[in-house]
Amino acid sequence: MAVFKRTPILKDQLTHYCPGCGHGIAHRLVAEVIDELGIRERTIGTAPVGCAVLLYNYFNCDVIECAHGRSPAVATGIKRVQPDKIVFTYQGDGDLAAIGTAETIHAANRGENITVIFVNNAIYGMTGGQMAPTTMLGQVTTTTQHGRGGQGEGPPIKVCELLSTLGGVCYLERTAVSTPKDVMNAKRAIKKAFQNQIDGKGFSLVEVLSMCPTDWKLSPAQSVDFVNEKMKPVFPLGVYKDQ
Amino acid sequence: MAVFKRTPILKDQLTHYCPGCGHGIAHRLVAEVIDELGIRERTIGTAPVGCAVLLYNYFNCDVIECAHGRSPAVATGIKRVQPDKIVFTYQGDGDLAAIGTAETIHAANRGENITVIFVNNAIYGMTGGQMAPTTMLGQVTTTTQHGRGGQGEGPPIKVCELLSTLGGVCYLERTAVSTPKDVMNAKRAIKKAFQNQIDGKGFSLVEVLSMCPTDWKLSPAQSVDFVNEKMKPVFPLGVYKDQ
Amino acid sequence: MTKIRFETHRCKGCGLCVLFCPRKNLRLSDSLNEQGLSYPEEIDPDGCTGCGLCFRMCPDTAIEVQSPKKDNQDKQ
Amino acid sequence: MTKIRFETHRCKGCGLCVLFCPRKNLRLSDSLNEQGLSYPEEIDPDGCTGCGLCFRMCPDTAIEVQSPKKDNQDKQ
Amino acid sequence: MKETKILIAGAGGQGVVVVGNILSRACVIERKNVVGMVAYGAEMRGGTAYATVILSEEEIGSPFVEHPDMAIILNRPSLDKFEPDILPGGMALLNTSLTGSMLKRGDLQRIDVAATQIAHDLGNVKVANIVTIGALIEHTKLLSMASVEQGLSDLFSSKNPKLVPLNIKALRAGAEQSRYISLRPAVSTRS
Amino acid sequence: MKETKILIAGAGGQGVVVVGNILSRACVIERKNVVGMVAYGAEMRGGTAYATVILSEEEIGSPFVEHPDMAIILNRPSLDKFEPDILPGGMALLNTSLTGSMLKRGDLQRIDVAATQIAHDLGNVKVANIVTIGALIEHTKLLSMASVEQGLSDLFSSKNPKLVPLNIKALRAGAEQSRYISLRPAVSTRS
Amino acid sequence: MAEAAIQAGCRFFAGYPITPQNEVPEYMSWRMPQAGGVFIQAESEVAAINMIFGASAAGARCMTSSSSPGISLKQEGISYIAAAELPCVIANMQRGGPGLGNIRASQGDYFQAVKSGGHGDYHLIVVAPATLQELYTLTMNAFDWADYYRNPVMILGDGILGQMAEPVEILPYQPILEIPEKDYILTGCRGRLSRVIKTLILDPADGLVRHNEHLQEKYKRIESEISLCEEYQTADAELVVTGFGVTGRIAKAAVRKARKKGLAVGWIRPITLWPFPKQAYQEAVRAASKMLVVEMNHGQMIEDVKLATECAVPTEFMGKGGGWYPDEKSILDKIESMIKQPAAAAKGRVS
Amino acid sequence: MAEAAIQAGCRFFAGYPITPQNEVPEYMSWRMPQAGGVFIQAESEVAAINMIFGASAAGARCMTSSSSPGISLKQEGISYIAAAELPCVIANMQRGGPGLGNIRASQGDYFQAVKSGGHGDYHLIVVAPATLQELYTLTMNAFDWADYYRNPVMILGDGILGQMAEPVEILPYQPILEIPEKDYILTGCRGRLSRVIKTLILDPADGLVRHNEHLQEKYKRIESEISLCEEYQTADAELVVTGFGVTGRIAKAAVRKARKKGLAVGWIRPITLWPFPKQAYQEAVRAASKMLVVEMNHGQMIEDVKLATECAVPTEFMGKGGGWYPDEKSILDKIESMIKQPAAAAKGRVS
Ligand SMILES: Cc1ncc(C[n+]2csc(CCOP(=O)(O)OP(=O)(O)O)c2C)c(N)n1
Ligand SMILES: Cc1ncc(C[n+]2csc(CCOP(=O)(O)OP(=O)(O)O)c2C)c(N)n1
Ligand code: SF4
Ligand code: SF4
Ligand code: SF4
Ligand code: SF4
Ligand code: SF4
Ligand code: SF4
Ligand SMILES: [Mg+2]
Ligand SMILES: [Mg+2]
Repeated sequence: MAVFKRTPILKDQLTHYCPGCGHGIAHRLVAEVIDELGIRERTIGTAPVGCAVLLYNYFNCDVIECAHGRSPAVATGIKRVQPDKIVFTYQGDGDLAAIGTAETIHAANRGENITVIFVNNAIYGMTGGQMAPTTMLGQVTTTTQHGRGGQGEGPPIKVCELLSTLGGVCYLERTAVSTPKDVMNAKRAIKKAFQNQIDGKGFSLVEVLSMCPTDWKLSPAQSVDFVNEKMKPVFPLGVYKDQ
Repeated sequence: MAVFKRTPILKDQLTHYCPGCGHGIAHRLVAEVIDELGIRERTIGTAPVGCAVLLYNYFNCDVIECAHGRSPAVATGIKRVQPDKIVFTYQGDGDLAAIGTAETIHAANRGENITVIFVNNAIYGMTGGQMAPTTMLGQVTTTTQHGRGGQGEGPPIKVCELLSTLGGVCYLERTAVSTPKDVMNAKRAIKKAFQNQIDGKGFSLVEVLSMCPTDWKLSPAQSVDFVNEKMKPVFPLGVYKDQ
Repeated sequence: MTKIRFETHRCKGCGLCVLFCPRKNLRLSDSLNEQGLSYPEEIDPDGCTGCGLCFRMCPDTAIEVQSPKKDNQDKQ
Repeated sequence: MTKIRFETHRCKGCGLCVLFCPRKNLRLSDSLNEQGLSYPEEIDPDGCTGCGLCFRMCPDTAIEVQSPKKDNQDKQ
Repeated sequence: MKETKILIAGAGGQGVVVVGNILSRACVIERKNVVGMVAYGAEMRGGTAYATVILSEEEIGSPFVEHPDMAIILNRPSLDKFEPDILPGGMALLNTSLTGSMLKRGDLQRIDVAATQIAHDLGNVKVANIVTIGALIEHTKLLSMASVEQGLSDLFSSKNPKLVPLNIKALRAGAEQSRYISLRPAVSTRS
Repeated sequence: MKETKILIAGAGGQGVVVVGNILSRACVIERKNVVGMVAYGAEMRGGTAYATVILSEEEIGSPFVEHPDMAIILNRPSLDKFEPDILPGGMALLNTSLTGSMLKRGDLQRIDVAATQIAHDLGNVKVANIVTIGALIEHTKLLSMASVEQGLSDLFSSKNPKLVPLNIKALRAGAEQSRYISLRPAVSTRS
Repeated sequence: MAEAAIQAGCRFFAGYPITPQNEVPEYMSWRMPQAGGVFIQAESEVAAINMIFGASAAGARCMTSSSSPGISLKQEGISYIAAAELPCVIANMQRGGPGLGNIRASQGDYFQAVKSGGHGDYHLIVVAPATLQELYTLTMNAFDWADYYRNPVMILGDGILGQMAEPVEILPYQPILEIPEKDYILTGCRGRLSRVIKTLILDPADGLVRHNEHLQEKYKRIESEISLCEEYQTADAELVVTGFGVTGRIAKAAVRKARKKGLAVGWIRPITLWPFPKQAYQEAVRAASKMLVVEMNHGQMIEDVKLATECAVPTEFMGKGGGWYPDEKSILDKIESMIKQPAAAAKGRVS
Repeated sequence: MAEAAIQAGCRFFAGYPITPQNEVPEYMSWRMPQAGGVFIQAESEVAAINMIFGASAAGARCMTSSSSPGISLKQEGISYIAAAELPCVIANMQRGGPGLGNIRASQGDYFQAVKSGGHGDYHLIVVAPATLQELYTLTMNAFDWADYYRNPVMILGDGILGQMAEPVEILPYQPILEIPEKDYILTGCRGRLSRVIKTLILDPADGLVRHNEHLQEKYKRIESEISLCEEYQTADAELVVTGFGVTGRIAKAAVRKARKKGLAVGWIRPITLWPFPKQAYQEAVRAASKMLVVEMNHGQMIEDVKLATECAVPTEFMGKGGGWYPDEKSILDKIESMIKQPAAAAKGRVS
């Protein structure tokens, strides 16, 4: 008989996330994967600066909180010193694709044997809804009040496509948590990204399209639609690299 | 009757470059293009931190010297304030693709209407021959004394390929200055990159594969062979984007 | 036998479980939990198939499902 | 009439002009310029076709060529 | 009244900042000196949020409020957190829908209003914060209800004028459906 | 001799650092105190490069050399730049291939050596710097030629042992083909 | 602040979000285009400060804003801007540090702002407003100072300034200085010689030494020309209390209460932190025999107070970092205890 | 320095090339793998310092090295490392500033190193070697201090140290402190509770205040336990000359000459800049009636000298930035002129 319940690595702790926030689902998936792979006791995670900064309150494993955008560099430092440990970063779109652009690209290109969970909610959640590098054209944010694109902001950056040109990268997949099927698929991808690290294959990144009802100023249900109808066409799901 | 001689924008000033250095050729091409387009008096260039830091000693136009890697951000500031001016950056591979990665990618993605001349000599010239992001696998530098790749440095980053995934980019071409034909072609590409800016088309970048005999520890003649035989297969010449 | 249990104190009332229940067997309560939020309740106590979709979509692991189906824990 | 002129004080002796002259009409001098470097000289004063390749490859604009051919200045 | 310090506390998203903002605007309308302040939790999300307002006839020194004269408490965790800070003999306004109506201290005066329930009945739990303003003003007469309505309209009409009527309704409901409970101050009984 | 300060100047790439390095090594072999220093131009490329060496029997204070007792000058721009700095009555060693043999000052002693020409004849202009060392040591006896040869071999054998013989040859050629020219110090004639 | 900047002619803003100052870029993002200016949300604080470098070189009045960790990232750029003598305004709404810290009120970045957090010898003009009204006015002045002296100006706020709401009287912009024409900006070299803006100074050999001397002369001039502070009853004070920004404001309330109690206490609040208003302190210690410095950090401005007074009187410190703030009462208590105890060897040298 | 680091057990180095310290990463790049350690040429100084953050959290003795502009870029990271109390060694081979400046010898980053160039209240342990031998030894000590106090240590070199060649006696590494086991590092939580390294401190409300108090207590302890300086004939000196790093060394030569001339001159060279060896100065001014501070900048350490001595004696400054360096003769001249003129009101308070 199947039981669906909170996996042990997730502490019995209420999260600080808003109702309907995709971070909660992404957390669960990462936690389940770690538990299923039996690697909790040799896993070291990084917390980003972003809504997930308090990640260590929810995961029962070693965690280091990094300066905004620098998780890949910090993870590099850890993994090189302890190659037998499983090191993952968990980063938002501002963290990974704006201030952390250089660290992301170079860690990826070096082929650091780490796993990156990239939660793309097309917005700066924690700071209250400013434009992110992945904000879509026309999307209204507190810093693009007439919609992105009108004042030379350029189009959204597509991280998987960008990184796919780098020789050092092993595995890239874009997933979502906006339907049950997507959630299952995201879990498969995350598991693969961790397995790659266990197998010593190098840099793996799973992008997760995720809801931010609060800063999108939508209800949770509308947020799910937003991901499915607005984000997926711009950020097509799928495998971008798998070597 | 054709005359081949130094174009007026190039001051009659001996450069500090080493014998056989590709920067000299790249300088001449940029200078000729500016003169031919008649835009000297409305051009503002940026000098990088790299061997070309003294660029303003050679170009008779307004120039600003930027912090290492930040030329695209500085150029953004200038161009947004004075959209009628022609703004170009001139950057090395360390400047553009290592410390300046984020500035490069985001200026490109915003589609800043500027022209970037990217001199890729697969090495840090100015600081004495350390590995650059574009150093090739196996290439010996002062920081990869057994050749790049052995210690988790990853493969060379291919800037045109990387930027080609960004929506905001208008034009990308990789050229070289290691044969007379390449030189002519590089000039055509540079001219186009400036013309795009004049036409308001947005971000254009011309990569120039270039010789660094000193830090490669090769003669000028050998350096030309190095570009043609070693670099071109890794960095294929051609147009990567043209919209 | 299928059994669904809500940890209502964890629930934030987002309604995603309601939205995704393929049997449309959930609704948000009229009463509020300690946080002042509605939480899900079953409409028909026998209507649940134990598919686990509500669990899967819940951002707050506020639902536990015992399902008659195959393997446990949504494993892959 | 083709005429080639060297600004020997600018020359750094890299030899790229010699390397790329299609007529193999250049060589590096035995004497040295102020910087202590060899500079190019013509082997056969009439051998130059004015193709401009030496100019094009010279990193130091130390060569001027007057060519009988088409347009001036290598323009595109 | 020379200086009155008010604290508004609740969960992020309950609109404590809006309460502070409306009270501040009403002060300006009445030409009182005022300093409002907001404190968020982690950069922005989650945790307890609170705002403070100091109104005074004189120049205001510290903008910080450590011991408020009165506190509007929107949920349970805020009550736990801030009850001890209220000035002896001060006042607690409780959103009893979420706080219950238990105070640990006996020296406080109390205003009870089931703000979330009232707001829910008005069709939008988000206006619970406005309900509490109505209750506060009704029982303290700190400011005139007219200035508060004016402040509220000013605020919302710049953002979303459609929201004004609902909020005015909430304000009035708060005034009507709240209860003032004066406990004989524990401290003074003993002294 | 209590403290001798030597300057070596030339174009980037002429190997001034190597000269300083070899002299320093020779000092260490002879158990003299020594501080060497290098100055590059813009971060690394172009411009005039120079190195300095201070040798002394005592503890060395400042590592900077402002007025060298002797200067090895490898090209014209360096001569222009550094001639005025040499200590009154000091010595200039000129690579006459590139500097010519004109000094502006009359108070200096001079060693002339056509180092670049000699190096060219030996098959590699790059060893011109080593030629000048030979000349310096020959005429000043600052250090023993043996220690210098030792220092030179130590340096190159760690880098590229194949280069040792050519460099030793250059050293000796410098010793042989140089000329010491003592001008009566201009200053002292007048006094 | 944002509106004051626009009133003062600021037409270029580049910033990266960070609490507590997000309102600034948010406001700028819709107001700037209306005003015919440019708003850019940069990819990082490093990019933002370098966009400012460019915009200033192109002649615009320009501004960036951030909070502590973001300001640390700007240090290289700030050193470059100071070296190149480009005008700009930089706001630091300080939060609790070090590290990510928290977002409470703090004054932990005094040293960074005043003693140069970047490399090399340079100075920012640093102002510390205590009320929103002052923030408004000083922001306008900042643009004038920046252009007049060709120097970056930092507005060092206490974080809470960004969280406070106070009525502000919106005054129209009135230049306080006559700004010379910007004959150094890059506009293309039509009809003139080409210009270069650079900070690498190689020629002549002592070029950078001379450039430093030039900068130092300018700094001396600024020191002699700007110095703002607010004083209260220092003339006959036995004890002078001092603090900057909001701390100063709280201290003043305590000092006023002390005066009501009949204690001979005075108060100074420096408004410019660099140049530091030394003279006010020197004059104060002629009468006073003790000083008390209150800061929301672990003792930073106190060094400048001691240096200004040449350690003439015993100077005590009250303060903590990380979000602590002083309340009127504890300052008052401290004042009372200090007044009670006699000054060790008043006016002489004391350790 | 690089070899000393490896001898001391440094097994992780991340850096980005910059003159004048390129020899360090170059040396590390081949030596580190031999020693079983990790060398990474980072994509920038920002990445490098954050790699150090990670490597230190993972328990390695680790180091990064750069020069002025690069150190400015590391300020955010340094503040984080200090806040998280992670040990590491950071070398700054200073060059001429501000901006890109030049690559000559400089001491322009004293304030940045000592007064915290990053945000918030924190301290680095800062050492300033004057000879290559001392650089070698202090590098080894630095790793011990870092681990022992869980604090970053900065080696503040004068740039020239990187360009100098001097014989160095290669001594084997001898730990100077007993390092407690690192019970905070992240190794995966096998057999123990999970650990967190963080610098955002929200709970309890005054958590960050307490963390700051904890840090300050640690700093006090360090101040009481470390303090290094070299002194020469201060006991009977009328004038005490002081300077750090290479400047100190030059000043000493001048002071020795002055003594030979019979002048009552003494000399102090602080080796630790933080903690500053206050006591040595306090003792020196018991006898001396004047001080002279020599720096290769426009007056930075002089503030700490004055604060240490409570401005007890007139203190003059000699120095410039941008590549200037003092020569023995000019210091000697200055000494002679200072000795000639009588101390204004010796020992009393002087302005
Ligand atoms: C150096 C620095 N710059 C800016 C910030 C402020 N900041 C905190 S979180 C954040 C962005 C968060 O957005 P994202 O990474 O997309 O995460 P999300 O909250 O959306 O999950 C920013 C800009 C900071 N803490 N440090
Ligand atoms: C912040 C900072 N980091 C590092 C340096 C040192 N630096 C100067 S040039 C350079 C790299 C030059 O390489 P590249 O950009 O490829 O230009 P090239 O010299 O090869 O043309 C570096 C690392 C610096 N000046 N500033
Ligand atoms: S702001 Fe957005 S991302 Fe952050 S917790 Fe709320 S819903 Fe989630
Ligand atoms: S080092 Fe290389 S890139 Fe630099 S000037 Fe010399 S040859 Fe050119
Ligand atoms: S398990 Fe499936 S059927 Fe049962 S309540 Fe959940 S979603 Fe509905
Ligand atoms: S999905 Fe979870 S949090 Fe949302 S309403 Fe259902 S049980 Fe509550
Ligand atoms: S112009 Fe052509 S033919 Fe004449 S020398 Fe140059 S390369 Fe040779
Ligand atoms: S190519 Fe130019 S620099 Fe090179 S040898 Fe010929 S003339 Fe001289
Ligand atoms: Mg996001
Ligand atoms: Mg390069």
